[in-house]
Order: sequence, then C-alpha cells, then structure tokens
Amino acid sequence: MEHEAHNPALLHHFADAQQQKNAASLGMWLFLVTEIMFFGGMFCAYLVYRLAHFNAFAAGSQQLSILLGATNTAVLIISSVTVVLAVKAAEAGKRKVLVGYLVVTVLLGMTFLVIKGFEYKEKFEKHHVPGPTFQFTDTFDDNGKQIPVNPKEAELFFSLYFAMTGMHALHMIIGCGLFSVLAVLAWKGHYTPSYFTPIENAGLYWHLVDIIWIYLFPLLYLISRHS
Amino acid sequence: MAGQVDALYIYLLLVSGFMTALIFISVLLLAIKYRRSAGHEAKPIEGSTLLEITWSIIPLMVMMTFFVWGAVIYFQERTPPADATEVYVVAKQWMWKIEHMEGQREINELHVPTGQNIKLIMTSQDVIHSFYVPAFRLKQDVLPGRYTTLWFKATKPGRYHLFCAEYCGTQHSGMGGDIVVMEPQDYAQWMAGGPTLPLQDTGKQLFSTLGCATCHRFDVQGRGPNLLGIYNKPVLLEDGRTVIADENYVRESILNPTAKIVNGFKPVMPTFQGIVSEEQLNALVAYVKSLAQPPPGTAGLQNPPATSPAQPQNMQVQ
Amino acid sequence: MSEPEEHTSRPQGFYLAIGMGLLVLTATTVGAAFVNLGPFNPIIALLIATIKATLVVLFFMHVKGASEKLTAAVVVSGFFFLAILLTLSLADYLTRSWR
Amino acid sequence: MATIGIPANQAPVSTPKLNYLNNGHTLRSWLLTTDHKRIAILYLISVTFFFFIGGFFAMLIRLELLTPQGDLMQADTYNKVFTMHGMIMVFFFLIPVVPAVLGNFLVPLMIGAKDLAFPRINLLSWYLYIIGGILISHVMLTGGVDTGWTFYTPFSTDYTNTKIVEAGLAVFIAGFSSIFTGLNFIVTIHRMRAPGLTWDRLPLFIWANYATSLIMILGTPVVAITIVLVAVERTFHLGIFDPRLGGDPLLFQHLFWFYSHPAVYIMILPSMGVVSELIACSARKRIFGYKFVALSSVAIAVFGFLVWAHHMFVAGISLYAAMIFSFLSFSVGVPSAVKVFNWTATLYKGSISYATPMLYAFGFIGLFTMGGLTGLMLATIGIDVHVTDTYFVVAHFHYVMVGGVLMGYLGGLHFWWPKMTGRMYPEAWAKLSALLVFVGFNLTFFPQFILGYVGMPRRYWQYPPEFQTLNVMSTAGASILAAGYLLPMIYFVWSLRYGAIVTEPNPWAAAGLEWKTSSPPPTFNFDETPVVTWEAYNYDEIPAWERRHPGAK
Repeated sequence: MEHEAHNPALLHHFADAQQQKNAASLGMWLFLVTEIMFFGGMFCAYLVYRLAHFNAFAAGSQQLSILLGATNTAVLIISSVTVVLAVKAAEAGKRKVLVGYLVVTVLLGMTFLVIKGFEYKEKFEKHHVPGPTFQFTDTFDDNGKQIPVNPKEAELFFSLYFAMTGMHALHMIIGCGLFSVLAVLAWKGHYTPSYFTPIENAGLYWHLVDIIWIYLFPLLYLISRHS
Repeated sequence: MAGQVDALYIYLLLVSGFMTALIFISVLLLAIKYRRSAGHEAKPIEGSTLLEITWSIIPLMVMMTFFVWGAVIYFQERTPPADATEVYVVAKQWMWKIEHMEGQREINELHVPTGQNIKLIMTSQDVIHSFYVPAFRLKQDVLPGRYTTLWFKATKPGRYHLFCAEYCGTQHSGMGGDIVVMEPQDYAQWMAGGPTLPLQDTGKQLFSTLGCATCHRFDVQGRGPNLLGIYNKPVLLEDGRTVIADENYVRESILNPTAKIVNGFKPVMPTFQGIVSEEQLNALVAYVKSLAQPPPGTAGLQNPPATSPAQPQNMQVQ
Repeated sequence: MSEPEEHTSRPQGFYLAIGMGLLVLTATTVGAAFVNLGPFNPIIALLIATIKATLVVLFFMHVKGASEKLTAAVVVSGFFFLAILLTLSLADYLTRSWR
Repeated sequence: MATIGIPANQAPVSTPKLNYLNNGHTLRSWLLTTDHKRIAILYLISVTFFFFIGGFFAMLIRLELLTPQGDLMQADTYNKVFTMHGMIMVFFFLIPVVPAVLGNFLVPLMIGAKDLAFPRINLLSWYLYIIGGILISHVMLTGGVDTGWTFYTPFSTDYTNTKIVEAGLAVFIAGFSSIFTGLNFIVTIHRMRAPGLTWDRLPLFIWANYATSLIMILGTPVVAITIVLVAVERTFHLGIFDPRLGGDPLLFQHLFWFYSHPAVYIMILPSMGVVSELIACSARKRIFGYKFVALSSVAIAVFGFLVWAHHMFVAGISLYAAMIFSFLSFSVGVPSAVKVFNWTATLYKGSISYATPMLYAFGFIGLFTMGGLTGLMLATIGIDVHVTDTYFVVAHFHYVMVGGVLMGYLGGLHFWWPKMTGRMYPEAWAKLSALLVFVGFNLTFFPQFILGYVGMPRRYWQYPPEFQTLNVMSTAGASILAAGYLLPMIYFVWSLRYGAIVTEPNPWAAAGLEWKTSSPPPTFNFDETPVVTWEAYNYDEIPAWERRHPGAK
C-alpha cells in the first residue's frame, strides 16, 4: 500500500491523511454534541424554574449588570473571530500570524474571566451567593410596580446563575489553557498546512463555548428589563 | 377500582402468555425440525417486507388496547369524586400521621367506613414517600413542598397492609401500617370515641390567632381577598393568569404569598414558612375549604367574592 | 470514503463582517430588552440568540459548504435531542396545573 | 494485574505465529497498549472483577431476605448493600460489558480496520473506568452510599450523610469512559470501513453497537450534569433540587431518567447484536429481514429518548404527561418485538447447531420476550400504579438485564473465545453452566413477579411474613444462579492453559470479516486491508467447510 510523502503525523491505522482529518473532525463534533447535552440539562432546569418562579427570576436578573454581561458577549465574539483567523492562518502556514491570533484569543479569554471575576465579587458583596449567607431584599420592578419577591426563590435563581456561568467559566479556563499550549507548539513550528487538526478542533471547541454564552447572556441577564 | 385493575392484569397476562407461548413453541419446533444433520443444507431466505409490516402493526394495535384501558383506569384514579370525605396525611421519616376532618389523629392507621369515597390529601415533611395499599391496587408518591391526592372507596371490611413504596431511609421498610375498613355503624362508634375538635375548627382558631382574620375579612373589603367560597373556583391573578384555587394554591399562598398575587391586591402578606407546621397548615386549608359553603348563620354577611368572572385560561410566559 | 475536502475558508474580510454582524445582533438584543413587548420579549431574545448561534455554526465552524454532510447531521441531531428533553419535560410542567 | 501472555510452548511443533497476545509480555506493554484487542482484554478482566463484587452484594441481599425480620444485618447496612449492588452492576458492569469487551475487540475486526479511530482515547477510556472503579471501591470500603442507585433528591441532598459526592464522582468519571467508547465506535464505523463494506453489508453486531454509541453520546452528559448539580447542592448548599427553596425534586427525576432509560438500551442493544450474530451462524442462514433488524436497533436508540417518565407515573407528574409517556413507551416496544420475530423466523429452514453460544441465544430469546412483555405491562399506567416500586419491577428489569444482557454476553464470550484467545472452551462444562444459569435464573426471578403483584415493595429490609415462601424460593434460585456464573469463570481461565488449541482461524465456519484473519488475530488485524465483495451473512457460500467436517457442532 503506497504511502504518499510520509506525513510525520499520519497514524498507522489510517489509510491516508484525509481519512484521519475527517475522523478527527467527526470525533470533535460528537464531543461538542456531548457538551450541548451537558449544558442542555441546566437549560432545562432554567426553563422549568423560570416558568414556575417568574417574579423571582426577573428580580434576580435585574440585579445583574447588563453592561458587564454585554461587554463579555462582545469580548467572546471578537475572540471567536480571532480564532477563525488563527485557523485560517494555520491553514495558510503563516506561523507568526497563527501564534499572534492564538495569543490574542487567550488574552481575550482572560479578559472575559476577569470581567466575570468582577461580577462574582459584586455578588459576594451583595450576599447574593446561595447558601447560608444569602440575603435578598430587592423587588421585581415590573414597569414601575415594585413586587416583593420570596428570597428563597431568588436564591434558586442565583443557584442556577452560578451553576451555569460557573460551568461556562470552567470551560473558558480549559479553552485558554488549550490555546496557550497550542500557541507554544505552533511557535515551535509543529503545525503545517497539511497537519493543523488540533488548531481546528480547539477552534470548534471555542466556538461552542461562545455559542453557549450567546444563549446564556439573554436568558440570564435580559429577563423583563423594560421599564 | 381494584377489580378493574385485576381484570386488566388478567387481560395482559393472557396476551403476554399467548405471545410467550407462541414464541417458545415456534422456537422449540423450528430448533428441532431444522437441527443440523449431515447433507441438510440451510436455505437462504431474504425476508419479506409484508411479513415485517404485519408483525409491526399488529403488536402496535394490541399495545394500543393496553394503553387505552390503562389510561382509562388511571383517569378514574386521578379524578376524585366531589363528595369524597377528606383525610389529611402527613408523611414523616418513617411514620404516617393521619388526621380526619372530625379531628381524630392516628399514627400508621387509617380507619374508614365501607362504601364511602375517601380522598387523601398528602404531603411530606422531609423526603419523598409513597402511600401504597396493595389491596386497593393504589399508590401515590408523597412529595415535600406540595399536596398530592389519592382517592378510594373501600368495599370489604378488614385490615389491609399500608406500605411506603418510595425508598426513604433507614426505616423505609418499617414505615408500614394498616387501613382498617369498618362497617359504617362501627366506624361511627369508633369516631365518637375521642372528644376532639374537628379539623376545620382548629383551622378557624388558627385563622384568628395567627391574625389572618385582620386582612381576610368576611364582612368588609379587607387588605386581603375575601376567602368565602373561593375554594376550587378560578382566581384572576395580578399578572393576568387565572388559576384554580385548589389545596396547592391555598398552601402556596400561605407559605409563599407573593408567588400568585390576586388581581387588585397589594403583595403585603408576610410568609408563614417555618411559622406554620404541616398539621396547622392542613387545619388552615381545611378551614378555608369549609368556607366554600357559607357557614350556617352567617349567610347574610356573604359579599360577592373578590374574583371577577372567570377569564379564559391563558398561561402567558413573561 | 474520504474524497479530499477542499477547505471552505473565505477571505478575511468575510469573517470580520460576520463578527460585526454578531456584535450588532448583540446590541439589538440588549436594546430589544428595554422595549416592553409583553410576551414577545423572551421570544425575540431567543430568536436573536438562535440567529447568532447559526451564524457561528455555519461560518465560523465551517459547516456551510463543507463537503461532509455528516457534520451538519450531527449538529442537527444534537439540538434535536436537546429539544426532546426540553419539550417533553415541559409537557409535564405545563399540564401540571390542569390536573 | 498478572499478564495474560500465554507461553505457547505447549503448542505442537509449529512455531507460534506472532499475534496480539504474545507480541510483548511486559506489564508496560499491556498497561500502555493502544491495541483495541488488548484494551478489550483489560476491560474483560476489570468488568468481571466488578461483576463478582456486584454478585456478592446480590447474594447478601438474597440471604437477608430469607427471613421476614431483618436479622442478617442492620437496616442501614442492607440499604447500603442494595445501593452498592445497584450502582456497581449498572454503572460498572451492565453499561460497559458488551460494548467495551466484545465491542472493543470486534468492531475494528468486523469492519476490516487496523484499529479504532482514536486508540489513545480508547486507552484513556479504560483508565477512566479504572479510576471510577477505584473510587467506587473506596466508597464501598469506607461506608458506602444508602440512597439506592437512583439517588433521588431530597433524600440524597439533605437527608443522608453517606458518601454521595464521592460515589457521584465515580459515576461521573465512569460516564466519560462510556462517552469515549461511544465516540470511538461512531467515528470508526463511519470513517474506517473496509472498501466495499457498505452500510447494508455491515454485521448486525456493528449496527447494534452504532445505535448504542448514539445513546452513549446523547444521554450520558445529562446524567453527568445531574450528578454535578447534586454534588454542588450538597457541598455549597446551592439549592437547585431543594423543595424548601421552591426547587422541584421531580426535576431531578426528569433529568435522571432522561439518561437512565436510554441507558437500559445501552445495555440491551449490544447483546441483541451478539444474539443476531449467534443465530445467523448457528442456523447457517442470513438473518430474516436483515434491514428491519438493523433499523430496529437505531429505532430503539431514538425512541428510547422519548419515554423516560414511565418511571415516574406515580411520582407526581401530571395526568396528561403520564398519558403521553405511556403512549410513547409502547412505540419503543415495537422494534424489540420486530427483532424477536425476525430471530424466530431466521430458524425456519435453517441447519441449527446446539453449541453453547446457541443455547445462550435461545435463552436470550425466551427470557427477553418475557422481560419485554412485562415491560409492556409496566407501560400500561393502570397496572403500573399498582406494581411500580414493587418486586414486579425488580423482576422485570432483572429479566431484561440478567436474562437479556448477561445471556447475550456469555453467548458472545463463548462464541468469540477461540478468536480472542486461540483456545477452545470445554463444551460439556459450558452446556452444564448454561443450563444452571437458565434454571437458576428462572427460579430466582419468576417468584418475584408474583411477590410484586401481591404487593411486596422493593428495597425492603423486613417484610410481612406472608411473603416468606416466595422469597425463600428466590434465594434458592439465586444460589443456583451463582454457581451457574462461577463455572464459566473457572473453565474460561482453565481453557487459557489447557483448552484445545484452535488450529483453524474459523472454527465455527462463521461469515464475517473477523473470521478472515487468524485466531488470535495479529496486532494489526489484517495483513492487508480486505476488500468486501459479498453480502452480510453469506452462509450459502460457505457449505464447502461442512463437507470437510460433516456433522461438526
């Protein structure tokens, strides 16, 4: 069985590089489906509890700062763009451009986490962290009418808030770590136009984390903000 | 009810028995007839789509009969008749506390007369339990934080097992008891035994001592809605939704008043979570339900219930 | 099985345009949140989020125009089974107040 | 982990051909292998280890239930014993057994590939399984868990202080092992089939494993997040399922059963694939209606996701939801029925051998039919209200799990044993153990159907005296069953050294790519990738073998 110019990264059990690339991308997409179902469980909990305790969810959502949320969304979208450009650069074999974009993506990821840190700090200060220290005295401002809210249900909202954004932040940290490693390997010229699958797969993972935040932002931050 | 369940079970047994026999015998015969012997070749047979379709559709039809009969029985089991006498059940880790409307309290025992519809209104103080009476072929999980109901009509006097069917901890198996079914006259005699206050009267006392009467007035429009005759009637809420004021609604409004605010009222009611025990809650709910028929002697004072005419049921999502 | 898949990358400007589109959509969804549209608020918010998500999937993740139909099938089946989880559990919660 | 390297010095004069077993004997070569066949053997050893631990707990339960009052152990210990029995059997035996042992070994061989798509992830999957196993064993030895394998809230979050978080972590990690196996299979079956092997020529074992992998990918993450939420609720008091905060314990049940019902199809589907192979080979015939049996595997996988709330009919879900789920549950019954009918039809005009694998296949058809039909009874709400959470349910799922999955697995193990080890199992002992298993099984679990309808709830430490006779019968059956399971363990290990050496690559004259290479196969499966030009199960083209071996079993 003839081997074309022996590609160092071609694993023995694949017929040719194209089959290996297809296999890797299908494997990555299947992993992304598990991530969709993983976060799906929490979205199901969110949907059920939003219908049951709408007032508390609205009051809790009004305590979140839209500014930080929106900036975070923008940061993530820009980082998605830089990732796409990084993959393009890898495919074109421009090593410096690739490493540049990867570093920018990691920096954007860090900024997202820092902004998230500020948000969490603010929650700690206002005792909005579920658990024994939780206090919630605010009301649901439904176009001017102040509706008091059962603090217990607000604690439920914040439980979901911390569960979802916490798990998302964890995935951000994994993403940043992944891209830092890839940046170092790319710097050492590990990736060539015929073999850059790890970059592409990491890019897919990053885009999925971005999509999850695209849904998290409106569902958590924008419940009945109209006054 | 138990008779119907048994009839359905026998029908299912017959169908399953027939299917199992059909498969067993055909496998046995084919295995013997076509056992491997020298010079006997296997004939390649592709399969026939027609046959496949028939033995997909026919089982589906048979299964639909299972489904329909089972659903009909379940529908009857989940619609308690209006005239049922109510008994409150509180499940606690490893015992059943039962309170009759007339005030009798029992632990792990439920005395009921024959021939009368009994509706159990059950809740749990801690974990999920399950009220299971094998003789009546009935079971219903009992959940913390809300009411679940179960109704039955006992026909034959005797003592029947009561089990807890949902795993609830160490004494899950010890949490049983008995349903004592008695002739109506024995039941009346048993009932007359203890001089206890009927449940709704305890509820009435609580209604005043806890200060509910100050807002929920009957004579004049108080800060809270008038509770005369609201039980099982549609109530228009502040956010436009209309809900039926059943036991769960009354319970939730006591423990978590701001969840469903009645239209035209300000959300000023304090929560009674942690102040009112499960038994007191049952008494209050029983009292509010007793207000459904205007109590004798205060007929004149009844003013129109605060709710406006029922509106079409719509579940809006804010 | 593995015909060569020509890479569907597009010029850089295209991706920047998509990026801008996503930012604009974010702004609109935030803006729309401040306008009282009654029951339509959540529907519009989810609609915009879905549009953004499809943009990312189709163009950033190169699902559009990729020779391999399987990838698109995997994405659709993922969201389909998530929809099953959401709708069927809602079937319980929405009808709980009826009986 | 003793090495399995077999000194082939007893082999007669022919020098031992290099195969995957004697290609490296060091511990390192086994523990760091990326060869799917060696990983399958590693799984075989670890899965059997956990099976006997689970079986030990099962015996404890049966001994405890000999007498109405609980006198063998305290209530708490009994609760921990049945919980560990449930957890170990479900998560550490039934889910991984057929896909990870037989699937890992045979999927690449059956489709003509050198190995699975991601060999390193395959090894990682085994290590995750072992880490999960160590964690669950640590939980077991230091106090156990007493919530039942379903760990319902609010009991699991607020009312017990046993090691829920650690057991949850163990199940979480073992879940990832299952996800990686599923991911590996789907990519391998899609991308690495031998040229000419189209989808309608794939063996039914491959179809079954493909459908199983779909469920592993789509279902397991949902239970993973549910475990994370329970663990977070216990450690940080983040009250998501806490009724005091307005949380709903039923939401936990929805998320849990959304995975756990498809999980039972993860367990049964591969065994159905094994039985299809066994019946085709023993009857020397193509499976009747091949396309329908193949598609019914995928249909079971897809419909399996629509039916989960039939576990919750009395849990407090709404009346209409119960009706919807009951109706959908019957749609899952149809593909299983189609499979059983097709297996029976395959026997028509066949030339059926009574070798041990076929005995297990017969056992599977019989017991799975009874298990499936009682499943239909449970899907009928009228009956379910009476019998759910009683021993009727226990009997049902043991009929499907032990009668179905285990029978299929043992049949497959006997059938492919010469391919895996190059040795033949002792036929007489194997037939005896098959008989013991069948008799012991029925004596153990049939009385439990009656117990269930009479009203004995499950997970009961003590029970009213009138249930005792049936329980004693069940315990008697359990001891025969235990003997039935110990026998294969003994003679399989015995056959490794003293079993008849398989000189011929295809002792059963079976159709299938895995029989085209030597037994045991070389490390890279095929010397050169085969090109498939024939239909699946082309037994009509293999009569030549029989003329050479007339009347062979």
